[in-house]
Amino acid sequence: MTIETIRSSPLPAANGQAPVPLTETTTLTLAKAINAGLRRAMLDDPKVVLLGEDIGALGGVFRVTSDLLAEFGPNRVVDTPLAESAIIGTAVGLAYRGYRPVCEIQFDGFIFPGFDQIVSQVARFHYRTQGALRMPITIRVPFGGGIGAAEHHSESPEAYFTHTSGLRVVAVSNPQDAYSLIRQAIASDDPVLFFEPKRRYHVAGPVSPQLGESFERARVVAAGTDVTLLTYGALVSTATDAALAAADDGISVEVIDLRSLSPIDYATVEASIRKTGRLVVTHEASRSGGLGGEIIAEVTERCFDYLEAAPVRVTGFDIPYPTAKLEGHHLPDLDRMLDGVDRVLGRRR
Amino acid sequence: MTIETIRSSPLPAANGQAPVPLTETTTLTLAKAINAGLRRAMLDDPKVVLLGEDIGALGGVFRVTSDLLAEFGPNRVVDTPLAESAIIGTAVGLAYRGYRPVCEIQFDGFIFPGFDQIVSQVARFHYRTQGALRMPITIRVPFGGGIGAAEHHSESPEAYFTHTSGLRVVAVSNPQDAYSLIRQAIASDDPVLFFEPKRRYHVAGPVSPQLGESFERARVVAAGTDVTLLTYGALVSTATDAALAAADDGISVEVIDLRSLSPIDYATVEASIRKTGRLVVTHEASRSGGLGGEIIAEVTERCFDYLEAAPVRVTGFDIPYPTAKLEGHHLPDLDRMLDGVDRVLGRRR
Amino acid sequence: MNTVHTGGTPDVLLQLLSPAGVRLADADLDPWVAEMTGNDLAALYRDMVVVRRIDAEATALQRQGELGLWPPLLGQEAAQIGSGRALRADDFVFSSYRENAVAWCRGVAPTDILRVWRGTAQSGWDPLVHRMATPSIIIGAQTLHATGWAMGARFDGADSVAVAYFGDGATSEGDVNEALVFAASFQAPVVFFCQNNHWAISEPVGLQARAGIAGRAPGFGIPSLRIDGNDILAVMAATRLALNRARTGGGPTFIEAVTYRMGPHTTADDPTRYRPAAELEEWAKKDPILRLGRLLDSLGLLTPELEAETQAVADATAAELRAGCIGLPDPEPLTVLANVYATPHTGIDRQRAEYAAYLASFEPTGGKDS
Amino acid sequence: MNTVHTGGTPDVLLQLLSPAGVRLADADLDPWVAEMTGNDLAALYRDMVVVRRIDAEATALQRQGELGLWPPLLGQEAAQIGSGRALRADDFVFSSYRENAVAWCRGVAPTDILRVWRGTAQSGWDPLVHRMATPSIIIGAQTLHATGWAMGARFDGADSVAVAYFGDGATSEGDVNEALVFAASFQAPVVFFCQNNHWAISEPVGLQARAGIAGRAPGFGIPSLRIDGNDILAVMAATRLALNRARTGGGPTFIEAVTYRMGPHTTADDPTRYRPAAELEEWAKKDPILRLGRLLDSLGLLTPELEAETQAVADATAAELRAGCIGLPDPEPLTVLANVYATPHTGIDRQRAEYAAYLASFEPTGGKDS
Ligand SMILES: Cc1ncc(C[n+]2csc(CCOP(=O)(O)OP(=O)(O)O)c2C)c(N)n1
Ligand SMILES: Cc1ncc(C[n+]2csc(CCOP(=O)(O)OP(=O)(O)O)c2C)c(N)n1
Ligand SMILES: [Mg+2]
Ligand SMILES: [Mg+2]
Repeated sequence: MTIETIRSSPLPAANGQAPVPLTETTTLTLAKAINAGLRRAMLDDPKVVLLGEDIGALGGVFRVTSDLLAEFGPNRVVDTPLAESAIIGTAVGLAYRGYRPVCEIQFDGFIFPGFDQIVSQVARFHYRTQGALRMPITIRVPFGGGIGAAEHHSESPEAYFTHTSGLRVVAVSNPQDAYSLIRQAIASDDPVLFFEPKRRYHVAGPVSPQLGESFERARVVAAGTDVTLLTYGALVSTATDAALAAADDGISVEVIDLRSLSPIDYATVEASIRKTGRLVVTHEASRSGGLGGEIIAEVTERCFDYLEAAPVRVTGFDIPYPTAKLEGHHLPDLDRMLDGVDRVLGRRR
Repeated sequence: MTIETIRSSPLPAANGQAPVPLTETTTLTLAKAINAGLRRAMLDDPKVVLLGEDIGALGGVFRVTSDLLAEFGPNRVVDTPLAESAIIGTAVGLAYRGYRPVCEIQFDGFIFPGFDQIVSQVARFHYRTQGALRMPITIRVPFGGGIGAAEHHSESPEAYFTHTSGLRVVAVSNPQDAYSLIRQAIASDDPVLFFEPKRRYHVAGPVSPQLGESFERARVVAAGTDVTLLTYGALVSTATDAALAAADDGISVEVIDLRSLSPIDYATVEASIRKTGRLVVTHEASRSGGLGGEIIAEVTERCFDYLEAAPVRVTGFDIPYPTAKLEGHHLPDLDRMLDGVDRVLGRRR
Repeated sequence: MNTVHTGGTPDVLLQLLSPAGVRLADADLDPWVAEMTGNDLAALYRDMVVVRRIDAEATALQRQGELGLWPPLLGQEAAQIGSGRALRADDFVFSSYRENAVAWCRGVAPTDILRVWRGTAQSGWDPLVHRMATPSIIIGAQTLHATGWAMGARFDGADSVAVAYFGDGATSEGDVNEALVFAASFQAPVVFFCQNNHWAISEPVGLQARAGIAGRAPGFGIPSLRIDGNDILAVMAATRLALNRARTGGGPTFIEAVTYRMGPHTTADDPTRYRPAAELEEWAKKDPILRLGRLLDSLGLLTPELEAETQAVADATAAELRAGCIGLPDPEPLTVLANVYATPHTGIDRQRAEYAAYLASFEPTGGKDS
Repeated sequence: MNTVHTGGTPDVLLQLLSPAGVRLADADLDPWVAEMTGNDLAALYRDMVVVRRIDAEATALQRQGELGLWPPLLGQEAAQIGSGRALRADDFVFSSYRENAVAWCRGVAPTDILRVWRGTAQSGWDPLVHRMATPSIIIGAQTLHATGWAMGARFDGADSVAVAYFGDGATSEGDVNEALVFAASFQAPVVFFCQNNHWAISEPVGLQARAGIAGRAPGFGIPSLRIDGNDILAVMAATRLALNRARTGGGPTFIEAVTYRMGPHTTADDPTRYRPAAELEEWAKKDPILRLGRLLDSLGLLTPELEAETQAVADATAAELRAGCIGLPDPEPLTVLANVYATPHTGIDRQRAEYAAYLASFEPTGGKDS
């Protein structure tokens, strides 16, 4: 394991020019794809405003908002004081006025000072007002580990939000989804927590300007018949590798990228499990109370008679996110996924 | 459904006299039992201090800290300014100095402004410092609904904390446990979220001065052979009623009061399920991401071959806590528990 | 403008009306109430009497079990009516739970104010219709909403103003302080209207703010005014002054209205456990309604007609309130699962269908008891 | 005492040493450095040179891939050494991530400071041994810890003081403001030491605090001082003054040390994207080490011996740091699951056993690659 640093690779400098809008399929990094999606949304709707720390001149610590200040000005790209509760709370006020705020939380671990405003305000206003008030707020959160960072920079807090009724939760895994789903999130009249896999920010892929299918739909990344391997975010790539490795061993693994973590596309999940009878769920977040348990409970309820073995979880441990030199043990990797596949097949332990 | 108000029944006025320490089994309300437990802990250890809003002269809005200010003075019973993050954050500083702070959060819904300090600080310092620093902090939270209250006064946020590694989470259901477990929580060198079922505050029961068995142990409230009904907090009483009603129908229900929500006493749970083969979990919190899913996933993994049917959840809906006139629909009641029992027995739907 | 404190702790308490009802001069505030007629004064008087009556009737309804809880505003009528009546229709109020008189000023029907406390709804009115947000129970949260709204008003080039109402206790919450930071940074057109009613449930204001409430804002770059909150003329003048600053690009202003919570925190509270009786007596002498009454009297305006008419409006409002309250329909069972999302959602849709089926299973015996 | 501002926005910047190294008089601050000898000054000089060298070496180690990240303190040496050296052993420091020179003052071995940034531990040292808390990465959180510790000191009747270090950006966080509220209410013996280094990553201080940082505290009832943070004598005097107030029951004090972050926010940052080059040049002229050097020189104390000795200490420390860093052992795999709780815990114990078994399953082939 080597220590990667955040932005250890040199980043393209801001060129000060407005990028051309995406009109045809182009190869973009995941970070640039979100940038393109934000830009498209801002061009389409003057009520879309960005709020966050360092998102202006710097373009965000991950450069996801690069060049947008220059193009849209300080009333649309708002560098805020250093206070997360206020970032979310003022977004609520802006939504009261008809805006569609997009908040950037600098790193996953810094969302908690804003937790009260998210859980007690953003998530509830539509219900509270019997539909009179909408909260079309998108909260962007770079999440997950594997970048060798210091504490609070590698977390996976998604389960706190999937347990919070009134929120939608999305996690993207590739540039195309990053582009399409950020646009859908912003267009949604419901609040959306939008999780971006920070260790995949600089991985490039083709991006078409299409909006694509609804962000509520899971995506079957690789079809298979023996085991269903369910995941989201950065681990989709690892899971796909695991499926290839398993194939060498004669095991056919179906990999599903959930994309929407709340609600979950159980139609797609169920169809897969009816076929395979075996489920492995993998995520970076801690096991207890993580999304894996919820999915397994629901799948057990829906597909009990189809299950040939107890579903298996391959997750981070029930520990605070560990120090960089230990994160390789905490994070599910290819070996641990294969171990999970073996276990659900009764081949091990 | 009638509206009960918070403290609709007259409360005993502060008598200004120090209560005699509990020396023999006495009948106390749940609120008074916690009061007696706090008092015992404060007498035993001068480093135990209470922090919270209105806990001094008023004795807390539920009078759980009644008379303690008069007995222990303002350096032990600290009425704080109105700021939950500071209540938790100053408790961390006190723990750094060797104190054992007991924080009162006035109502469940007001814990979120303190969430960051709980999740990012209290829960992590022991791990962060490789054991050098202990956080023997108890955070008392009156929780749950059924009291006809306004928003933010009836919530069940426990799953946010059971997903947070480094915390212990306890929920009590009766005066004896309230007394014994608050003492154990305060004596614990780990931080403990201590959930008090506010709608049971005024229900009385016998309390012996014993510490009792470890708060990590679940309690079999009623033995049974057909179905295991798992719960905690205020619903233990409803579940016990449901078991009685089921017995009339010839169904033998084993009721388990978890007491510790993190960690969970799976030894006791497993033993029950190996016997019954059928599990119903019930809690007031929303279903998705609630404790029920976690328990079902774990039980499925541990007892797959013993399960005769898919475990069933009887929980609050995936909604923000509703208005008082609708809470009767949201909260699991005897009928919905029996419906769950029927479902797990395949008698219905 | 001397009365706007840009630094230090203002210890002057601005007044335009003494407790005895004598009109006092203040060069900065006077212009803002200069054009008030006797009719205007009478209208304010009527407002205050009516909202006090609403308050008493709601308290009675709670005692009779018709409401779950009620947070009385007794004693704070001038602070709320004086400020509420200073607003323009296009301004937007973000309040706490106690601002029932402000809701009255915003045209909310009294019965609608009760919905929350009867438990039939979580928002008594449509916030966009009355341009008053659903009152915030989470202390201080609404000050950020007001600030965000005001930032939007500035982005839009509008001259509408957001007004955030909150209590003395709220000033301790992080959110309120963050709101001051943001409002100052973005020069947002927001008025922070703090009713210092001396208590946060059982905690005296001195526990929250050692240096005085109005002294806090200048350190954030926000000018503040400390006014006698039981003096409706001072309240109205100060609010108009602050609104005007905001409308004309002057940014945020902080107003501390020094008043007193003469009742319990809520109907569930027992202030005798913590509050000296003498303090209440002292403040009873500074009653805001008596005070305006005395001014009206000295002007010969407190006529039997005005008294009678005011009484009639109060009686009618109370009767309407009582009937409205008792007549409030219970929400339909399935609304418990409605409006969680603005757009269709597979998770909630399924739970709704399941619960509908469950309820239907009781149908033969007349539905689930609820 | 004129220099302690109890209200308003202090715009005076207190100094004892001009950028040219000329000793200036200040009646309030002078007594606190009156007894300093030439040796004392030389020691401070040495401290500053050494910590700057540590900083440079750590930056180099990061560039060479030996550290994941490094937050340089370049330019803030006087603020940190001047305050750190004013503390008593029994005081307790609660800092942010940039206070490496304060850790040096608390006796933390330089290599231990690097542990966090090399990723071998989340706390580089035992906080109870050095009486310096694990630095807080969550901005502002530590100010509440300091306040709580200080409340405890007051409850205990001790005369130890808590010192909270934080940046200009941190003043916007709710936690920092709540800390001011609590510290004022409980008259806690805590010193709030804010290094205003003009930037919070890419955001200039004006975005965070429109009225100036030191102007904030008086509104909370906390006196404040605004000092030249690149003037080590002013820093030391002000810190001693504040510590003394706290020790003698005077309660909290707020110090704004006006300084400048001459480097990037961290080694991952590129300040050319947002910071005017001229600003940096301007501040280079106010360099804290040059300044004390000039004073020493004018006193005839900047001898070749001192220079040589200082250089030798710096070289030795840098060499020790480099060797120590590279030699830091990787943590044992199973420590990933250690110390989550202080007492046995069935959940984590099971995961630990399972993971041990999993790792053991790789044994024949030499263990899991890690
Ligand atoms: C975040 C939060 N914490 C605690 C409470 C409980 N609570 C309700 S009202 C109140 C006191 C508020 O005092 P103040 O701000 O002075 O307003 P007032 O009630 O006097 O109008 C408290 C502590 C709450 N509603 N929200
Ligand atoms: C709660 C939280 N939000 C955001 C961050 C990301 N962050 C790290 S340092 C920093 C700027 C801090 O500025 P300042 O307080 O002035 O301290 P300085 O870095 O200048 O020493 C930010 C935004 C964080 N660590 N914690
Ligand atoms: Mg108050
Ligand atoms: Mg800074």
